[in-house]
Amino acid sequence: MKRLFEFIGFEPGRFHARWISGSEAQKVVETARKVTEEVRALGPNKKMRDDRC
Amino acid sequence: MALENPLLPHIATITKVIDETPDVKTFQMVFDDPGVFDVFKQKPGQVAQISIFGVGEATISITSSPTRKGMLEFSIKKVGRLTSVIHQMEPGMKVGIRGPYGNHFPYEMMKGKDLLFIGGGIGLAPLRSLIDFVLAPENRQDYGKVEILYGARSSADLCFKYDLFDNWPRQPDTKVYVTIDRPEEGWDGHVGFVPAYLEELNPNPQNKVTITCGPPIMIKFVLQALEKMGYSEDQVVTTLELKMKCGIGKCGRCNIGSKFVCVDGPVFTLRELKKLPPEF
Amino acid sequence: MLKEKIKSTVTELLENKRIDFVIGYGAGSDAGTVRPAFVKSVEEVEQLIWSPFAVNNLAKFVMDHLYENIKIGVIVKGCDSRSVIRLVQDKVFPRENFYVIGVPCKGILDKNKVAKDFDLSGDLVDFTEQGDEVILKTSKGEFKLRKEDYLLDKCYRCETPTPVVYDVLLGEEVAPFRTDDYEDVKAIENLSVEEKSRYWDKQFEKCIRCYACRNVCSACNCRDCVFDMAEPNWVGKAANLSENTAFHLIRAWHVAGRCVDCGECSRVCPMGIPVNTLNRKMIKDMKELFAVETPGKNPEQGPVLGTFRTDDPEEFM
Amino acid sequence: MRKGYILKESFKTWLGAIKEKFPLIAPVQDDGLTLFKEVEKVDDIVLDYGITRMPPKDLFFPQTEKMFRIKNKNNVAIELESPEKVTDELVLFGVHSCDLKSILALDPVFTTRFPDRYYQERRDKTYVIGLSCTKALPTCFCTAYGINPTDADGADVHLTELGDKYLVEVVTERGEKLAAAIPGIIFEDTTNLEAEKAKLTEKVKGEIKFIDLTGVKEVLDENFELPLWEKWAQKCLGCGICTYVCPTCHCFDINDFNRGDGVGERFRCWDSCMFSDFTRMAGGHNPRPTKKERVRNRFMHKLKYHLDRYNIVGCVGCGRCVQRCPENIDIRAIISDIKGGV
Repeated sequence: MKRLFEFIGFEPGRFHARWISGSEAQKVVETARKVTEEVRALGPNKKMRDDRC
Repeated sequence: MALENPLLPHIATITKVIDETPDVKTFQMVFDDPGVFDVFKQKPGQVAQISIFGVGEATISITSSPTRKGMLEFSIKKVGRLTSVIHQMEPGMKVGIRGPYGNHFPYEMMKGKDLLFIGGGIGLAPLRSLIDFVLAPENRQDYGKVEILYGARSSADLCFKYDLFDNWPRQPDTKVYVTIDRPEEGWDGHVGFVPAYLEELNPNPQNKVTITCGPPIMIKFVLQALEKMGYSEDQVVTTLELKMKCGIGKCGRCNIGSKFVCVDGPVFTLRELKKLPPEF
Repeated sequence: MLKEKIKSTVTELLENKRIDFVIGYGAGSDAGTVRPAFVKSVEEVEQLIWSPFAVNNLAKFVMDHLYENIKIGVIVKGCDSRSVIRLVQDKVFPRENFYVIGVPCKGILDKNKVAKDFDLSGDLVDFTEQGDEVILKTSKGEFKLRKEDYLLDKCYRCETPTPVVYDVLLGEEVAPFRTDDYEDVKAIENLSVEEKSRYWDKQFEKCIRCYACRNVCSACNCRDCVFDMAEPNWVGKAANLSENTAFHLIRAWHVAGRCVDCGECSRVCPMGIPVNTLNRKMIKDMKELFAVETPGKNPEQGPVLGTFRTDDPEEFM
Repeated sequence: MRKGYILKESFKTWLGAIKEKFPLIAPVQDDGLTLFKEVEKVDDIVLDYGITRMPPKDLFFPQTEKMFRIKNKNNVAIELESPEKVTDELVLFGVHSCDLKSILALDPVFTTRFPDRYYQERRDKTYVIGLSCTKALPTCFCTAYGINPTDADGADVHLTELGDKYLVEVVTERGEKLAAAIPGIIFEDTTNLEAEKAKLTEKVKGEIKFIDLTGVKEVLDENFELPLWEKWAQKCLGCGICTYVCPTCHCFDINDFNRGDGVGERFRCWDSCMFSDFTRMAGGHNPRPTKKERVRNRFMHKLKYHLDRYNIVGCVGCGRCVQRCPENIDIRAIISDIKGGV
């Protein structure tokens, strides 16, 4: 999925997939923080935006 | 502006919701701009497009008679996406209405004649607009005897019970016959399918017009039964239901042969119907 | 000649009632076009032809006969034969209801390439192949061309010129003459993020949402397609860049691991969108990640994304 | 009808003058396809094209068109904003005779009985400049419908390339308006040019394989069931290509787009009678349940229903469906089957 997203021109880092078990609370927190930081750094997404209205 | 664009709905407010059956509700609606009534002027048997804004539109037949002023009624069965949403709506909420569309029941041609209405399930909804029109005091003298034959799967599935068992039987020279498909506890009325009950009653075709609407399978057998009883093709009137989007003969999906049901129908006599390809 | 072999094979099958009908190729509107022919009786066998332009993948047509107790003969080239495996593996159409008439394929001519240099507007009367050359005899004249110059792009990288599955094979096996290097995919991979985005935006903007790519696809064999659903309305019907992109991404993912790379989606697109390049990107990735073969090539290999192996790469852990 | 000519040497200047005044839509090459698009440079216009990939109907009946904006607050407060203006005035240049006729075939659908505001406004604000064909494609068959490949019918101004001049026929009042607004047409005696045009007409007609429609309508009037429908439906994939590339197909769907916060829009978009859900009702009943009924409906519509309803052809012989059908379903072959009583 990530590869096809990047193939059509989404920035690498816009899409993340992680396998996290229900018992890995720390990993959830870390991943969420990391994803938020990386995506925020990329700025607002322009691809696939529906600008109607 | 509104009148220039037939695809732009008028805003209306739901004023009353009546639970008819587990999956049918009747919605009473009033235009927010009362002036719209003066131009709307629907005739019995016509349909309208009901909008839920953000969801879409659906074609619904107008079930109230034009003799009832200042409001419109629509009986809606929950079958799809839009009808599921509208079933959640309450008085005070707003929808869109555009129309009226289609031809109408030939009530002029019916003058002086006895009328036999044959309905099944939600199929009574369009017939009701004509029944109430004919029974209205200002029109009653124009028509002869009125008989209404109506059936549903079970007693719970009967629409307009207040009309069937209260309003209509009280009218002069009017008879109502109700049947349900299968026997059930507490039901002492007739049991059996509509076409079978029709053959049992065997109404005389003399000076009579029948108007029928219901599920396709019911219509098929009712038409056969009527022909057997000697009704001519002009004495049988039916109203069809097809998927419609625009309502104004442009979007293309409700055609039967060269006819568009939304402008040339939905009301056809059996004679007209027989000239159409069997695609309905 | 292949045409005669096809006819005699089908005649025999129909006479012995071993099949109910056969889906083969008939003459099309012009010399460069074929049209599917559905032959139910010996009298109709005359309609069948073979043509160097026989590009259509006929396997998908069996889907009009699901749940029928029927045996259908289908004429397949190497690429199309992968679709047969696909339909059987997806349990859409059982193997025993197929009678696969395999045609070893030396490459199909690209009508658009040939039409640039030769007049294909007549009828195809006959053709002969001599080594590397094809002589097309049409009602508008005879044309000699070097096959190598006019093949469909997909034929230059064909892995299975001989059908991978068949009940009868009409001719000698043909060895693949090149391997697939995925140059088309790599060319796009090597673009910058912005260039990739611009390239695909341009492509998806053209889409008119006719759904031909879906309807022709043998991996698109769902009973109810997500794109036909009103509820939930996953992809809107509006043809704009956003909805079109969603359509193409969802389509590509839905056939991932099941697309047999027959290239029909790109061929039928009326707007020239390289639809199949998205599928090929995923086939390439899956080959790299899971060391698998093109779906449908190996009947033993199940659907790639429906198979778990403990040594699968775990990029997402 | 006034007639005149434009010298070829001043032709581009004339187009340039149009472009100064109006958005100019004309056939251009776009990523390998010839399409009607807004022109950036007059030099980009393709003058000798065979047929555009997509028909010009998009100009009057866009594939996706916003009808009005919706502000819906919990179904209690509703505001609808209908666009004040659907389009600016524009010039559509370079339309061949088959496509011109197709616009005339769409007009009665959208402008009679409940006139469609969106179509009507686009139609009223578009100046159509026709362009005679100078060659035919193998898939062309306009002559079957009595259309000449140089006909001006449907254009406001029609041009025919003849030697070093373009013959200019000012067909309508709107054409007069355009001619007045954009100088450059020399109104002189054009008897010679008209004779040349007649020769060109015969030349191009000669390149088109004539399809004789005699008796076709009569067979369809009498026969709804014909074995040929099943035969052709077998080959059909059920995609929408034929209907979307068709210049006279006008089916559409109406849907709401919802941003999620109650703000959205109602739009209409092309739909296709080839799609299985086209006539399927919410309850599941489908009057045209299989490909056979759908294929029959499309061709009956082209060859009979449209004629019955509007007394104008429903097919103009542009050949786009023939070119684009993935399985080569060819309306010309269907016509021949109908005539053969198959």
